[in-house]
Amino acid sequence: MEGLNELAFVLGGVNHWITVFLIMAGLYIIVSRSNMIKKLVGLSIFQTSVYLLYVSPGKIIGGTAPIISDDFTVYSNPLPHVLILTAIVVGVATLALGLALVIRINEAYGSIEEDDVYSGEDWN
Amino acid sequence: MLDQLPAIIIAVPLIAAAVCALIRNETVCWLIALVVAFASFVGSATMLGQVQKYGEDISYKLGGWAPPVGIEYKVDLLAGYVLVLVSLIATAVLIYGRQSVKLEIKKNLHGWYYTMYLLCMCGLLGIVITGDAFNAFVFMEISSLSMYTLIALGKDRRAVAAAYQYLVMGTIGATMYIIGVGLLFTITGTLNMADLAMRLVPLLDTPAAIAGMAFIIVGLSLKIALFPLHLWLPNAYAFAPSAVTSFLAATATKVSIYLLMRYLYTVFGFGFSIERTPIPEVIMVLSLLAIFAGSFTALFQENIKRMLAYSSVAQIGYITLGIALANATGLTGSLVHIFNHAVMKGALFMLVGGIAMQVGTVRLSDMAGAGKAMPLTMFGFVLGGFSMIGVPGTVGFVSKWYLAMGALENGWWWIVALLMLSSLLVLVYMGRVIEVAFFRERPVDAIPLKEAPKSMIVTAWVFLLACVYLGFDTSFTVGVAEQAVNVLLGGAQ
Amino acid sequence: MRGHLILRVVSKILIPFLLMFALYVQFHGDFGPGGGFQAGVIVAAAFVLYALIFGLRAMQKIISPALLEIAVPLGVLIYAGVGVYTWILGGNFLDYNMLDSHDPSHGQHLGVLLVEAGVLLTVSSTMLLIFYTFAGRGR
Amino acid sequence: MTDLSLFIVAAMLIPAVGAGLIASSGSRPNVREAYTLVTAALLFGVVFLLVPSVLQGARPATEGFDLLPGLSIQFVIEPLGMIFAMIASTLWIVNSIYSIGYMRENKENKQTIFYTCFAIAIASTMGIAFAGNLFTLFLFYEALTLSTYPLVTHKGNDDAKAGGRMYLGILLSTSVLFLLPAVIATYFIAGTGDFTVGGIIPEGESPYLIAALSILFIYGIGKAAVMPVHRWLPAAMVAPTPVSALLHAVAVVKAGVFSVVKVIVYVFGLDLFSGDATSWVVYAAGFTVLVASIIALGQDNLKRRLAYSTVSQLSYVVLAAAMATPLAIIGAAMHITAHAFGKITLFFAAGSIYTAAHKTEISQLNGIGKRMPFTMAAFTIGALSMIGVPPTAGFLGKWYILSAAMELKDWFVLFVIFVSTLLNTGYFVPIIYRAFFKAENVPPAHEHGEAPWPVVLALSLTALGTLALFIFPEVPLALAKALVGQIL
Repeated sequence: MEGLNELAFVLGGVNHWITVFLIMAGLYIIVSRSNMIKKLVGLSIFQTSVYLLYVSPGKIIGGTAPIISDDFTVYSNPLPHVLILTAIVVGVATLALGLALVIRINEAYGSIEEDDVYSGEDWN
Repeated sequence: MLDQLPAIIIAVPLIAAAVCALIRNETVCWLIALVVAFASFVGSATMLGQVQKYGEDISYKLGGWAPPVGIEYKVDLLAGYVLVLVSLIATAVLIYGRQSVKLEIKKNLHGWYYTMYLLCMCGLLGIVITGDAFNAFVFMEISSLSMYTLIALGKDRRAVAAAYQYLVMGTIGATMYIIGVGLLFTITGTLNMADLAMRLVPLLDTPAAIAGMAFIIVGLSLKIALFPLHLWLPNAYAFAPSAVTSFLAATATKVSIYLLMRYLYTVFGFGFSIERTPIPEVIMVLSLLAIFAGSFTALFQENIKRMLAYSSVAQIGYITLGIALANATGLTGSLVHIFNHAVMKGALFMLVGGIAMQVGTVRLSDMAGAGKAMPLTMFGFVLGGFSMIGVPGTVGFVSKWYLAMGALENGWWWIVALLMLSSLLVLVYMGRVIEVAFFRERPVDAIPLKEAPKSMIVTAWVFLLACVYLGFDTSFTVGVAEQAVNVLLGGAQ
Repeated sequence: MRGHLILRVVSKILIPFLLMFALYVQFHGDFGPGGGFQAGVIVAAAFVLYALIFGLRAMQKIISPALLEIAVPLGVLIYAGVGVYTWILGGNFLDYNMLDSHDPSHGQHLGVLLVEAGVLLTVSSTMLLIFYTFAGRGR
Repeated sequence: MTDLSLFIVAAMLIPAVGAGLIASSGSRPNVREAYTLVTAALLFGVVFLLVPSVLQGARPATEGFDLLPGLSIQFVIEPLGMIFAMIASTLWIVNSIYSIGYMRENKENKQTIFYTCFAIAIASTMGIAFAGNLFTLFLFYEALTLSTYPLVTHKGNDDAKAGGRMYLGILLSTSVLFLLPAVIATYFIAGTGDFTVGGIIPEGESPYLIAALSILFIYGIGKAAVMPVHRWLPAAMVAPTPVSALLHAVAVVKAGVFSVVKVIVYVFGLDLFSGDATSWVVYAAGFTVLVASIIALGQDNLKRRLAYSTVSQLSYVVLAAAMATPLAIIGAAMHITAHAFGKITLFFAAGSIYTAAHKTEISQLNGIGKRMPFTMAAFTIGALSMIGVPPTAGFLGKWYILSAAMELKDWFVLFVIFVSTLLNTGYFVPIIYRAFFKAENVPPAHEHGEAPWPVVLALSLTALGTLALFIFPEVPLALAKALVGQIL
């Protein structure tokens, strides 16, 4: 029984495990990579974790889309989906802007490696 | 009309931004932006007046949906206070910045500049006015994304790199915040802040609530640029166009601090976040580090915009210190300093904008002899410096007085000593600029200088005079701040 | 891409269906998963596909960047216009109930329809504009 | 009462408005100097109109202006402030006359800024003199520091910059690091900062707190130049002579010792201050008196010698105030007055020598008394006043201080005064001797007689004032007695 409980803990929270994994993976990429595009990829992964975090508790197993009908009684919570739609848009906008900046950086510095850009410049 | 004000001050800038994007004529866009910003200011001031007069918060149901399901716009004293600040600065920077925008930003981008500016203002006002945790995130991203764009408009290539840096850090902050909100949402099922506060009461000790709180505070600290999460700030301030720097410095971090206060006092409640967690101690240490690290680094900057940016890091430390003092006096000091710092740092950055325009650079060594050629600018700098130091009769003194009194109430003498010591550091780094400007002769081969355009000087001086006026007549800042503190603490105790 | 006959034929067949599907997603948004965001992205995807196969220049002949720069704020204005209209009718901002004086739920339908149209316009043109911007660099 | 409070406001507004007018006069020297003299005369009139009622026991006050709850700006005239205002307003006139001669003759540049800042400094001085509470005092104390900074750096060369940096650095840092915390702490402990007869620090505070507070105050008021915060004074000697006179006699150092006396009398109260917790002040001040005199002995530069003499004389006042008996306080007040007249005479003489003969070192002064008899006669009177020889004003102050020390049987104070008098004699008399009785050793660069007439007029006036104060000390003495009469 003990083992089963642990299994249930691991499997029951699988969404959250994945969320945590995505957070850590995203942050790790942001911190460890010098390539600016890779950093943005990390940032996107980091943001993606949020989507999962929000959508997970909204889903009710057996529930349907929340359009009121006589045939169904159990509905999923629509709010998280709406929120995450917004968050995705924000994420896309951020990514687009980030990439645009990287292009400009590449044009100005001839490199998208952070080491080159930040160390080769007098910041004072 | 009056009861629609909360939506008006958000929707009108948004619509105006779209209109600006369609028109793209510099003069028209500037006029639109100016009218809209001023209207927002009038609207904010009216709402603050209403709240003060009737002692009742204004609540607005967006789309007619009642909270907690729908999004609620809520104006209480604190929100009204910050709204007035943001819209006031936005208006002033528009008047101030037109000339420097013309000079520093490519011609075909002027229309987009005002679009982004309005969007940014809309986002900042939105963060303050919304009573919904997720909506706050959306507005935060609206303001941040437009801010990154505005920074990247700087003519130096370093501006783009700085904007990128800010984008990465800012997005991490916002995402952290939203993760925290998500955790709270998971356990309470609501996003309305007032509702959240109520439903959290029995759940405060659960790991999810604590983790959520940690995420929110760290995320917001990134946005606030609380030491040591301030690394994005100096470059962003230093290389953005002058007008953007003035606006950014005076508003962006302040709004995030507002949101932090909302969470600490309204959502989690004084009784939990301040009294039962080590948050005040942590903030205290970080604030003191911010004050000293910021001031020390400012001492060694050649670029005055960067110097002022580091000084902002230090000043933010003062504001958060007030939170960490955890008593009414300290919190009052912190709220007063939000306003005061916005006014004085705004003025200083405006003056530096004028210097950048005339001298061509903002390097200290290029400013030799500027005192003689640009007396209004440099005397303004002296006055602003006094205020930063906290000379009595300026706003800087008022905030420091409250912070010192707050520290004494807790019996923390050493904080008072440290506060005074930090004032000395301010004296030294402001003194360097003043000495170079007034006592070093301008090299013969250097380009001759003249005073910055009138619109810039006048706006900056209006702010400087406000520094002095508000240093004597504190009924607005301290009056509203004290009432707001009562609301913040009263709601929790 | 001149030589890739199969790609060109297939995409020519696919694009109308993609646009159709976008419209389906757009209007089904009232009854199931869907709406302006998703539809907007699908529309943009169809155009991006066209640009990939036939070249950016051909695409820009059909929809010029200048047009998109107008379309983006226009979508926002449609959205916000609905809100302003509800103000004029005496309701709160974006209070769709006001849009139909007889039956509030009709008002909701109408409101969502209009707002989603604005969203479609803005999202699709923004996505396309981003694509143009990136694809047009370095030439 | 109302009209009197109007006078108080006028006393601050007149120099402030004068500063505006002077600034607007641009580069028209006659207009500028006319404004200066008229303003000074007006101020003199206003201040002296206030004297009779204060002597009769009135304490005119303005309405408090609340800056923050409990923290207000208010002006009240009490006897000590009255003395200070009288000194400053009288000497401003004389100093203006002197400045005109000095600045014109030496062709100093930026004279408009000079006169403007001077007027602002006087306005701040009036604010200090009439301050009704600690905060107001602090406010104008800082204003005085800041408005004199451009004066100290007037020459604009590297020396002036270095001197100015030292001046501003020490004065501002002591006031921010020590005085401001002391002010804040006083408000926090006492709940008020209003100057009240008998002090405001409540009974029964721990002696450690009192001691800490007294340290913060004594060293925080850097203008009183108690060692080791005296360094700004010699550093500020780079300024033109009228500025040195302002610093040493009219405003700055007087503001310092005035503040010390005021804090001791009205914040601590004499009872509290005569306790053990604050007895260290006597020793610190005594030490400063002796050490500064010894340093003065070794200086060859005339102005530097005078500067160290000032440091030592200031500590006389602090020493007297720290004894905290009524007699001692009278002595302190009288010494402030006497030193003001004596020291300004000495500085005027030094400036006069510089203007006429371009000499700055004492060793060059042999025989100069023959060429400049008025100047050196005035110098002699000033020096005698410093030593405390009758019939000069200096004697009065020393007399009261000595009597107070006798009364207390404080052997340390007696010793300090005795030795320092010897030292004073040691560093002043040789100058007089050289000037009158030695043959000229350094031939002057050009033939010269006396300095321009405004300079000579000014220094003769102050020298006469020094003598007159000895013969007619009624008004200041009455005020000084009123000051302690309240306490008794």
